[in-house]
Amino acid sequence: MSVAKHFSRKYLREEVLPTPFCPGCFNGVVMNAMFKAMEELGIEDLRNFVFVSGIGCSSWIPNPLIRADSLHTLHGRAVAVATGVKLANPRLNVVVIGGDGDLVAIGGNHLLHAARRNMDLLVVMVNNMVYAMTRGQLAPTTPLGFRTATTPYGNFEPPINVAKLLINTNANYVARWCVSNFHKLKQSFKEALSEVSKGFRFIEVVAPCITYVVRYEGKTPGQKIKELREACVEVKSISEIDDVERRGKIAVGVFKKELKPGYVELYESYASRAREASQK
Amino acid sequence: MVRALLSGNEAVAEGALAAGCNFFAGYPITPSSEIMHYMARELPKRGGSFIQAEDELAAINMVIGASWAGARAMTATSGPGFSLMQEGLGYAIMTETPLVIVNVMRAGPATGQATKAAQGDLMQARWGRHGDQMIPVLAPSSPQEAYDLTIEAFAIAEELRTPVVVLSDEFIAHGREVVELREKVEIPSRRKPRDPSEPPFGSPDPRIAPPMPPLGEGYYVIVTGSTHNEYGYRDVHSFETHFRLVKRLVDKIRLNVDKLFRYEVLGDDDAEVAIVCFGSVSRSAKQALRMLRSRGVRAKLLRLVTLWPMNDEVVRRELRSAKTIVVPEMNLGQLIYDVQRLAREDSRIVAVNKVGGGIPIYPSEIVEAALGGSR
Amino acid sequence: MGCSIVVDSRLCKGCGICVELCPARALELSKELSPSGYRNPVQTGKCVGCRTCEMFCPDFAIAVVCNGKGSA
Amino acid sequence: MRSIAFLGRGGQGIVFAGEVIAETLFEQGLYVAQLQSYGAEVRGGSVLSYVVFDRDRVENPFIESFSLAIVLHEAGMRRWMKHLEGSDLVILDELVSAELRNAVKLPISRVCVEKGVLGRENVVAIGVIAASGVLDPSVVERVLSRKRGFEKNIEALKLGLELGRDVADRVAAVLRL
Repeated sequence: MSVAKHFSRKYLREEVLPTPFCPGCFNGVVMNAMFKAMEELGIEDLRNFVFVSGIGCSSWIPNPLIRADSLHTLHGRAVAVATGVKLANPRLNVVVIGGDGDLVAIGGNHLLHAARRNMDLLVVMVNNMVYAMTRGQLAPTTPLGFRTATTPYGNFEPPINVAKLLINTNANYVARWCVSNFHKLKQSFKEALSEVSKGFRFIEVVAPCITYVVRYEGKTPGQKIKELREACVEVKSISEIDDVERRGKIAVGVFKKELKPGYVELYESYASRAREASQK
Repeated sequence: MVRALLSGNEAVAEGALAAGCNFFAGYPITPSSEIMHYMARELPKRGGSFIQAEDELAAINMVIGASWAGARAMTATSGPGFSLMQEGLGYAIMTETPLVIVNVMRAGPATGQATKAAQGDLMQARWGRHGDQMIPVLAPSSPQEAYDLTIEAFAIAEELRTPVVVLSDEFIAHGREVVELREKVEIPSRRKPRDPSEPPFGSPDPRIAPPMPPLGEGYYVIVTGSTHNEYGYRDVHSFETHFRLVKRLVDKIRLNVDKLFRYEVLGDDDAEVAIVCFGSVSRSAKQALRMLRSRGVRAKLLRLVTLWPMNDEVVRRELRSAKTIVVPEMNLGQLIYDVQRLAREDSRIVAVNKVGGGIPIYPSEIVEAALGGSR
Repeated sequence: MGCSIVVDSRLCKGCGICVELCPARALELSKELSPSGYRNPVQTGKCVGCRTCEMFCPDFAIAVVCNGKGSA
Repeated sequence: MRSIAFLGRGGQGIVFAGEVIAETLFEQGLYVAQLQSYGAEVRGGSVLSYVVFDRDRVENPFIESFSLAIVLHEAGMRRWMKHLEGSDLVILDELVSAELRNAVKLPISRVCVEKGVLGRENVVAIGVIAASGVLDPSVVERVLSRKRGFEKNIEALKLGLELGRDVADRVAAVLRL
């Protein structure tokens, strides 16, 4: 009998393990949820997938860890590169994985416009609440009062609520889960990766940085997961989000789920109109 | 052969389409927008993709993504947008992504004069990225050349897996001239690795680009802008990996200089007066050359079509006999650095600089500079 | 019956998530260090096969084997 | 090598006139280069548009004077005074107050007002050039037929052909290759 291996390993490049992440880093848990979803969807290998990431800790998730084509791009530009990949070869499943600093600060414009276009991408935002790779500076998602390398007296800039922002765009799918909500998160991955899914799909995973958030708080990774289980409250409709957040909790759930035609479909019908117009 | 009356911008677009360009991403900017308009009209009906990006950062990165997905991809911009695209160009160099980028030069810095021609981006085209790098830069002097060199740029991009800059300017872009269009242009398709063991980021001969594995075909390619080994694995610590990679990327262009370097020489072999120029100014320079020779001056013109890499040997040889060298350029002096470096020590180098207001350098000004104070 | 837990000591970084989250309290961190210098989990109690440790192991280092079978 | 320039104010169709002339000469089998200079503003600024043509490829389109320049508004003159002074022949609309030794005045704008083709000064001026025979009027018509406002433009063209009769020889003399 061969030695049993963790279920994620079939999607990974053995030769680059162990991961480059800090002990206890939740990046690996996010990967587990995604791979579990893929496994349950019957996805055997990832040859039809392209993973695109930018710069930051979570941008190392696909490149080179995942056994698939992957583009590790410039800071903030993953969504733009992914857009190019998808338009040039719509057959590919294009998944962007990045952090909050990468996707929302330096890459915020691209994120917003990909959502506006309902671009056929799955964007996974691992929200670790700080810039971790550059040693713990303020991120646009850092909670008020947080001490970071650049807010040593406590953050006074109100954070952005990315998922809530994206609800009001053309995005087809917007969900937020905490890393502690493993099964729900996995379910979201299944929805966002299933064959019928299209358009812009956004999954935010609240996964505080183990080094610059969790350890600063004097907690262990396990304790943090238990704490998140309490702090993350599932809402059934977006009208409940504010209510939950006013109570100091993190609202999680599937905030938006539609099946509008994605950009690729819209472009194809536009192109056929163009062909008709030119034949006249 | 079809003959058409085209602006330089239209000629670039026609050249791109002839070369098989099937992806364009761009952001509106004067004086390059007509290239984008043309592609917006043509690509959807020809089965290609066109997208108006949210900014130039997005445009160049979309082009990079499309190129990896197998497209023949291009973007076009002008000064401010070219500045924003430097970041993406650096990434394209590091990842050996073929693409064509057209910069229609206008008077800068900053917003400068959006509708006025200039040649101030020469150094930026060569050196705009951080780190050690080299990419080919081609400079047309007419709509006909804008057409021909855009085709050429795609061929170079594909062969050497590199971004290629086409450096046009507002005069060429908005001027309309007669362009002879080719019936069919064959550009060899990209070489894929024989099997996954053939390294996509390494080559025993630095003059030959490694094969490029397309996405979605099971190569499981790892692309990164960080320092990587020949299989794409990141290595951000070792001296050997970094030096080997960056040296090869620069050598890939530098050692192909004979193949890449295009230039035009007119006039007398033993010229006393030489005019060195590139781009639209060459048109005035040619007339100036004729005017000088008709006055009995032994004169020649050296026009650089390829601005980078530079063939020092050729320039040195062509300037050997010249006692006076005139360098007309629509900037405050950029090409002149090459001339100063490569001319013989006792030659008199005269700059003719004029930029802004849409006023070209006229032949008489070049003639005057050539004769003024000559012994 | 019952399940057993297999730990890949090449990958485990001893973060302790599995130990803390195991509802059956079946795991403890070893006293000895692994070759890579971490305290790996060892099974000290009865595993109920809930696979929580597997799901939350950020280093893909743990596998739960029930009736000789790994996960799905 | 010969050249025709139009100068005027933004909104007068100066660039349009350059385009029509370039396309006409191109269809007559000549090599042409058409350039223009205008500001960022769409209307109101100074505009220059010119066409250089030759039997062979145009060596240099950056010229310092024109064979023929037509000035439809004073706004277009200021930046290009030296060019105009050095030109072989300048046709000024009679409302332009400037005096040049090489200029003749024609009532282009007045004809437009009187004959109800206001705003077609540019096409009337093309007609004036075509009266010399250097532009083939039937080719000009064909070029205009591909553009907007065809019927009014044809009217204007005819008015120009008539208006240009008196200067036809002088225009032909400066434009003949």
